[in-house]
Amino acid sequence: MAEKPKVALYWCASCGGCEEAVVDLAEAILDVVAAVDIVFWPVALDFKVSDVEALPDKAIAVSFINGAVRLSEQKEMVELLRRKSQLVVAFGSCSHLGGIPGLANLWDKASIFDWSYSKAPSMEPGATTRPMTKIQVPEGELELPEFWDTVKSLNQVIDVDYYLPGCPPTPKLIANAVQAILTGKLPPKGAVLAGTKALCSECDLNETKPDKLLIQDIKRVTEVQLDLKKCYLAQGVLCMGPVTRSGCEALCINGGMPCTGCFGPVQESPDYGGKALSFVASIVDLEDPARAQEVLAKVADPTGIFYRYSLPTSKLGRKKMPRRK
Amino acid sequence: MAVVMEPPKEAQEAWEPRIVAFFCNWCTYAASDLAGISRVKYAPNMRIVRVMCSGRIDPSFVLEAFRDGADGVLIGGCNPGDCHYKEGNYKTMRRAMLLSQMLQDLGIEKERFRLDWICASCARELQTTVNHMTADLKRLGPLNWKGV
Amino acid sequence: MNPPAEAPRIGVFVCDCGFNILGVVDVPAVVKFAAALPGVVHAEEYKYMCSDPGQDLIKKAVQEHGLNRVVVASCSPTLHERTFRRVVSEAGINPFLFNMVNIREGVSWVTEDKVQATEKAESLIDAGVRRVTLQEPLEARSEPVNPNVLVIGGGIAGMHASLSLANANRGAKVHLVERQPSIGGNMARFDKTFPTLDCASCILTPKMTEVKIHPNIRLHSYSEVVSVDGYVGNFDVTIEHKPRYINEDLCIGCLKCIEACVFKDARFPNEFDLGLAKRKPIYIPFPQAVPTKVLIDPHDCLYLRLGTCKKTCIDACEKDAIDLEQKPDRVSLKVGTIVVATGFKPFDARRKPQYGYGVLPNVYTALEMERFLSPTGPTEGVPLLQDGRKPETVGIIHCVGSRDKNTNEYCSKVCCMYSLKLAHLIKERTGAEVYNFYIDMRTPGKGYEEFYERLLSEGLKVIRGRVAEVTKAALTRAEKDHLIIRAEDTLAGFVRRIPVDMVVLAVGLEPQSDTQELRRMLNLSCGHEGFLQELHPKLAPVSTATDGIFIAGACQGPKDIPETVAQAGAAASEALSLIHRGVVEIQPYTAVVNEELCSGCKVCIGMCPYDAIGYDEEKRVVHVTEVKCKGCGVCAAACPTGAMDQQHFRKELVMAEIAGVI
Amino acid sequence: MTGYLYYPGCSLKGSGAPYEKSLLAVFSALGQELKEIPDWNCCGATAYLSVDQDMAVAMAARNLAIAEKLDGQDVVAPCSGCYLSLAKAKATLAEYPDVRARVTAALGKASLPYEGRVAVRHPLEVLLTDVGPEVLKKRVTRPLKNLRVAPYYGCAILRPYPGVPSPQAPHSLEDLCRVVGATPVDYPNKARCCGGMLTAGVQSVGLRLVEILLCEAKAADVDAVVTTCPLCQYNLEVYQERICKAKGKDVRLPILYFTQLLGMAFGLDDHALGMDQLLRVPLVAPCAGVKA
Repeated sequence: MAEKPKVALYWCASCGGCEEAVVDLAEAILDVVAAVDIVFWPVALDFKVSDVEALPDKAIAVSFINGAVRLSEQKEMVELLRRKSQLVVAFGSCSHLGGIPGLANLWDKASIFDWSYSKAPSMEPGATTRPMTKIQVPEGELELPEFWDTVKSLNQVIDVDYYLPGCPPTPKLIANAVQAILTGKLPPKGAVLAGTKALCSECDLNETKPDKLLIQDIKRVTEVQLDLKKCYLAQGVLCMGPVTRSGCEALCINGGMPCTGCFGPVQESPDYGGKALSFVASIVDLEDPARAQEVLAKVADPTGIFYRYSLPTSKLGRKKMPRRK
Repeated sequence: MAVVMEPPKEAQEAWEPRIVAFFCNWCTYAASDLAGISRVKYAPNMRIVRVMCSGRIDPSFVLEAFRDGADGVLIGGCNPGDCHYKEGNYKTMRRAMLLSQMLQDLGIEKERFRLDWICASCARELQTTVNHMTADLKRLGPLNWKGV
Repeated sequence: MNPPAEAPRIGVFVCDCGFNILGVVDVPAVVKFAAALPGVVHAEEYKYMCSDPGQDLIKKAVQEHGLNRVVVASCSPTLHERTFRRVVSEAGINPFLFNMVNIREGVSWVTEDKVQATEKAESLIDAGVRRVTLQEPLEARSEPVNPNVLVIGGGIAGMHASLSLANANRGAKVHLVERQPSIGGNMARFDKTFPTLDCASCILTPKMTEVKIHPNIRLHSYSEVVSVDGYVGNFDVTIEHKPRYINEDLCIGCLKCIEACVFKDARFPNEFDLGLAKRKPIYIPFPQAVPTKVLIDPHDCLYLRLGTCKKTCIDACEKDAIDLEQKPDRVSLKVGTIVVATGFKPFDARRKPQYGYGVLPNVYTALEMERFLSPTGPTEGVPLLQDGRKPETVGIIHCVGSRDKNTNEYCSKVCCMYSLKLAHLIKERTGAEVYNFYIDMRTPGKGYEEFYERLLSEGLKVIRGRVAEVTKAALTRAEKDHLIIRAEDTLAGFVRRIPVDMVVLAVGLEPQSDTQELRRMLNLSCGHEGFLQELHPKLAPVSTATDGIFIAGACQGPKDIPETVAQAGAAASEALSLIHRGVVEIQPYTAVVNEELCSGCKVCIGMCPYDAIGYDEEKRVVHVTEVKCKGCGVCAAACPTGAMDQQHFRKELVMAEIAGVI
Repeated sequence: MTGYLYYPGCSLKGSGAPYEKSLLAVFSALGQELKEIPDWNCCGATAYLSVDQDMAVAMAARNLAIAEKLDGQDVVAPCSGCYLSLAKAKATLAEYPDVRARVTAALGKASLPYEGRVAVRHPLEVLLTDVGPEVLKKRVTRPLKNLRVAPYYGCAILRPYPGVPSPQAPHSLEDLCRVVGATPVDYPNKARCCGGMLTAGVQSVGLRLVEILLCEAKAADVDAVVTTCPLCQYNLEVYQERICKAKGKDVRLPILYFTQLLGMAFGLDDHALGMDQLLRVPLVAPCAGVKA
């Protein structure tokens, strides 16, 4: 019997949701397990790093790596998996774009530690302990991975073959990806395994949109009784559909929530935040500066909203910290 | 790594801030021509990229300019109500409102990104705007995004 | 993306522009820099790129080096982009594979430091080369030019332009719109004109009649242009005919209705006479008015104001031309070109309170004096004091409101000359002693200085000094019951006090009060003083930044009648050249949508004030109606996925320029 | 702080005392606080400027700096000369960075930082704009019916730093006259020079200028001339006798401060208005007890 292709799954700076998504395949997971031989899946199976190191290079058919890269240890692991795998797939928004952890790029190590280990309300006042990468203890030397100032997406650390977008990727998308890999019917290297157009092309509510999509006010989801049969954007609720890649079949929108952009930008315009900001500011149809300022101020945190998943892979990538005195 | 070290003194003296200026063809670019015709001199730090309307300027262009090494970005457009295409500059105004907030969130000081309405006959205003911005940037020092 | 064109072979031509560029920018160094840029196979310098030899240089280089893209670094594209595009296309290259880098108005004329100027020029050329490398071939769209012309303003400028256009007999209509009841403008108010002392109406009335009877001119009197849309060659214009309460086709100007009016005496101020003479509610502005039709002022007429009147005017009218229920009516029409000739308004002398206008008796503005001197004016040509006596001494004050930091800094060009003319006429009609108070006697035109010499020989007294004040506080018996003009006589070196009977204020010229609305309607811009802005002060004085719209006369700045008529002719010929060509090239900067990427999100549709973008229900994508698109690019910037882009200003081109300039 | 900071200047403590008395009386009658600047110093007047510009500007600016230290918004300078010096100092410091550097350095040594926030204003303008004609009219208890008044502005509060609106054709005094029921006459020489220092230095010219103003007022058959400056008041009043003798013309006329005119209309006590310190007062019929 032909050897089953070996598959590895690993998680870096992630919330575990992508692991959940694999389990979400429900029964379909059985077909997958039947078809492949999972050789490394820390969250579910007890294989050790040494097992992976023992494999010859390129032994693994495909590694699904989720989570952003923020520690030196994660860098070592993904580099190991890269050496051992024919294909590496960036699984989910964090590895694809930097994801929610990527928002940490609005700070740096010093300010994060300063908050978490001193200023946070849960810390006693005056606490000054800090994690150390090396410490001598009677038993010997303990090590911790290095904590970087900047969170990176997977392709900023290793060469990535394909991207499975989404936070998390939808079970259907995962199944299709696995199928494509098994059958070898794959698009050219570097492709994002989802739609090529923006979400509006896939969303049923697009027909309800007036021809001139112009809004006079911005409302948060909690401030309005959304008509679920009509395009949310036309009702003044920020929906990132127009700027987000399709492929999720408008899962959130069918669940009554506007799209927040987890599938990331389409190929043509790599910087998601710049494009999102442009279209939102353009459709708020107000000419009086004071009124416009008042409404646009309701976009409480433009950087956070427009770069929710993609700050590390944006044009500027991170915040430039002010020089410390 | 994220803490940018102060460049040595003399390097700072030789350093000249670079301003990328997106000017709309009908008003601010015409003002720059008029400045030329009337020999109204201004700091050479500004480089003009001409577009047909200030509404053509995609915020991504501004992000691109900062990432590529600009120390300041200036958008010049017609006064509200004067746009050659009726209402292009209103979109510029709104985009600039959100963009200046985002740039400050990303650590880019307020003075580095300016939107100024400069009409076709306002050569003097263009001169003061460019000179003031250059002075501000000299005070702030290089942005040097590549070093971030 | 289109299939990649063959490898770029770029030629860069750097212009010295005499010393304009060479004087500040190290052109040889720039040429060396350009030659080393990727894609550049040929770079050279020449004294005047825009000259014929310069243009031939390009053509020769294209052949010799097999160039397929050209960059010219010289002056502003607004000046010579079209010239060089023609040269490039004659050399066999698509005119849009050409890029112009502004190193004159953009660098040499605005930079002192030579090193920094050269560095700036180099980085702009770097940007220009990177841009031209990615530019795609395009075809300028040509649109037919509607032969009809709209002329706004029926003064001497508007009339002359209309006649020149109509006489070209292109079978097209000239629509002349005048908001006053009669054409003639301010010139109709003058008695004589300098320096020849031609009687204004003698040279104006024939032209007015010619306009009235010309088959190719449709006169819209007592009307205003309400809206103008469209673009060069295809303007949609809406004109509103204000109600005269007279049916123009029936009224033959017999004026019987005026006599019959219930108001036996004329008691309402006549605007044409600046309120110095009176008229009835039903009136004609002045005897030679064209069209010779009466009109009724709704604020004065009893019936129109209060609804009760014997309406004797209707009975008196044999033609039954009076229609008191008349409403304003609007007419829409299509024209290809527009000539704006809306003239000027005089400076309001009340803004110089120290000259006592409107406070002291016998202080008049120059325009009011023109009416006094006019035979059809309130005093039939002989200026009189308020008590009916002829003035024995008259003071004319120059530069009222002009060359003055507190009001208008510019010189209004014509006041010295018309003040001399007024001085001559006043002396002739009243024998009065005339004093002209001037700062500099400006007599620049043909025959102007000779006119001044003649006036001096006739005994005109001129005092050089800005008048400080006109007061009636007499200090000596001689000054009693006189207006005393106090001025420092800078040639004699002491302050003079000249008692006079009458003062004439030579008020300067200002833009019309509604220039801002007119400007917005036509998409034009104004200079700092508020006059309409020409495309180029020297090379394109009657063109504007908006193709197809031309300006002539005082609306572009203060000028005398000869210069106004010259500009009117120029504007007419510019319009005619467009009409003759019959087609006009529209820059192919229109928006273009990539259907593989368009998600149908409709964000762009709302961006377009010209409704040039529509939604295709089946394909669920948007499409652009090229003829409606003006090429502003706003939709491209708003498109969330970059599906919409603007030809010749595509994302890659702008990004390339950014990379180049940094 | 609320209310206005008051810069008296030396005249109002000397020959201009009636101006100060009536000013304070009127402002307090209107409930407007007028707080004298503590430790104010001489404004330098015009004389000092010709000696040393920095010193002259610093002297005037010191008063402004004290006002700023008290966090005041407006400094009211009734005497036209002081108004001009303070306004000139403020403008010079705003326009000339080198002068500003030297003067602020000097003031800094006296721990008096100066940023140019405080405004220099004239009481006539304050009364007509901040208080306003309606409020003034309500306070008038004794309208000065058929009192004919010649409004005289002098020069310093008109140019180059206009203290009242429309400096080319001022009308504030006329407005004030109408508020108090008096009739302002058309007085063309209202902005002609009063002789200033020339009445002391070059008497032939100075007295001639005073004579022109008085004859003009006499010709207009007025009951009083109203002025805004202690020097103008002094010149127009003190030399009347000499001109009468020298020219054999009766040019005697009461010369009032506009604050006295207002005070009279408010029905305030004459002594409080310093009326008794004038050489002559207008015969105002209804108020008995006012000396001829």
